[in-house]
Amino acid sequence: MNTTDVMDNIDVKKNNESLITINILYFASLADEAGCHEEKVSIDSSMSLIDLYTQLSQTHRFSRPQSELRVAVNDYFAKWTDLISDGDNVVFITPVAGG
Amino acid sequence: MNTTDVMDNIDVKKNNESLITINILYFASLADEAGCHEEKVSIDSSMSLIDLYTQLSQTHRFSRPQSELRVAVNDYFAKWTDLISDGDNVVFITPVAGG
Amino acid sequence: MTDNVHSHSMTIKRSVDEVYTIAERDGFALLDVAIDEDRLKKTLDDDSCGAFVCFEGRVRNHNNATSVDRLTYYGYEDLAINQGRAIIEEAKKRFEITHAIAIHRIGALEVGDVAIWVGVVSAHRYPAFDACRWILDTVKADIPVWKQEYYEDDSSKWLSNNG
Amino acid sequence: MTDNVHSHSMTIKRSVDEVYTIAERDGFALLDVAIDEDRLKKTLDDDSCGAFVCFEGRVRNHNNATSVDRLTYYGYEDLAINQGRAIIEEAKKRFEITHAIAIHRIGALEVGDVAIWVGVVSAHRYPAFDACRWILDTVKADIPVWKQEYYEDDSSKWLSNNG
Repeated sequence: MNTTDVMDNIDVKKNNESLITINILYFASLADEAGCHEEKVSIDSSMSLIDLYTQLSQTHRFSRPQSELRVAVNDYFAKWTDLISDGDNVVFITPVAGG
Repeated sequence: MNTTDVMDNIDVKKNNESLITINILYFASLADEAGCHEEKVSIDSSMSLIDLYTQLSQTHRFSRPQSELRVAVNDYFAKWTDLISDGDNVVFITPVAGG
Repeated sequence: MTDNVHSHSMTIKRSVDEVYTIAERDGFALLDVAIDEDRLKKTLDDDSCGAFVCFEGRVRNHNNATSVDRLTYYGYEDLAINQGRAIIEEAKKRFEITHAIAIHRIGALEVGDVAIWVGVVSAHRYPAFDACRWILDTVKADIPVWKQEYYEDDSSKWLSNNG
Repeated sequence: MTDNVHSHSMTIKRSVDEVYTIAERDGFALLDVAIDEDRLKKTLDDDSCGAFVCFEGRVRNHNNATSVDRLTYYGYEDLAINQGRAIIEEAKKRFEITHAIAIHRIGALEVGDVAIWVGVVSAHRYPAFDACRWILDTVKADIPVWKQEYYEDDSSKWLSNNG
């Protein structure tokens, strides 16, 4: 498993009580661009999924805009407005190509 | 093979030169009603397929009116207006039930 | 007597190998033994085709509310083959498909037995679905096959697809 | 490095037997070896069903005008299973069908290999056709599976079903 920690790149509050740690999985072109399949990041618990993707995009230079993606939390598709909780698994889903 | 000859029941002209002999195959309920799978009949060469079915209906008391049937000549579906030739195989097709 | 007048139409004149040869060449045949779906499917293998759609019509244990024990299909083999060839030719004109094969079984069938098999291959998926359904509908409408259902009380009746 | 970041999504965590158990129960699973169509078909046997429709999506030797050598499917297994369960549930609400099963294969596939299999049984034929097509379309739109095509010159690219 190729796990990296990009916490340093995330703009987090200094108050540790609002920090949560989540797990991100990458698939397909996002995995290519991130150079890893999985990473743990610490973020402020109030951060939205859209802001999370924006931040990670800056870190990894993702070429896909957020508008082209879907997001999954804990192995179910989620809304971009859903809240993130400590320990969540978050996955950004680029356009699929099954069948 | 249960072959019967109903020629006696067919209203034929006395002039033998216009007589042709054809072969009739029966399937499904027509075979039940005719009591046979196949019969040879001699008819006037000018007889139409509709008249032929009408005649055979009287002989065998077929319950299906001609309007509910299709007709095949020599193993291809035919039009009711097609002419009959000596040696033809004629089959009246009750509504099918495949599949 | 019923057996006698129908016995010709419960079996085919051709050998099983001839049936599969005709099915491969013309796309349609009648068969009087169990349909070998794998054999038909292999016939349709084509590296240019991304889509394979098949339909199997099986004998149900009921028809409307009536319990069905078994049924017998009867066929007019030579007309069926000629008409089947025309149906498959027409399907290839109507739909963007590479190949299609259909076989109808005749004779005495039990519940669960496959009475008809239709398989279609094409580059893309929608033509395969459309052609498979169209072939099935057209076979049911036009192929000279008749069906007699037998019920638990030993009674039977002739069925028809269009009333 | 490419192999490394994708290796997790080229294989599944579950055993083959677990996959077929999940497929039978929930109607959808991912698999990383050849799909056993006969096993899936047997799972769908039902004496009340007169219609069986199946779709097989096979790797074509071309995509548009480009010659395809092989391709690799990658999947997000746990989301795929959850979303697949929801798709099959929805199909059973929308269509008059008895049961449906779909399996998507992931990993490296050759031309001719089956990437996806969808099977549906129902009492009558049209719901089976409609549901099979709907499940296939919905799986293609919603199941987290990605595809990379490899061409003769060893180049490759990520594909997408919706542009």
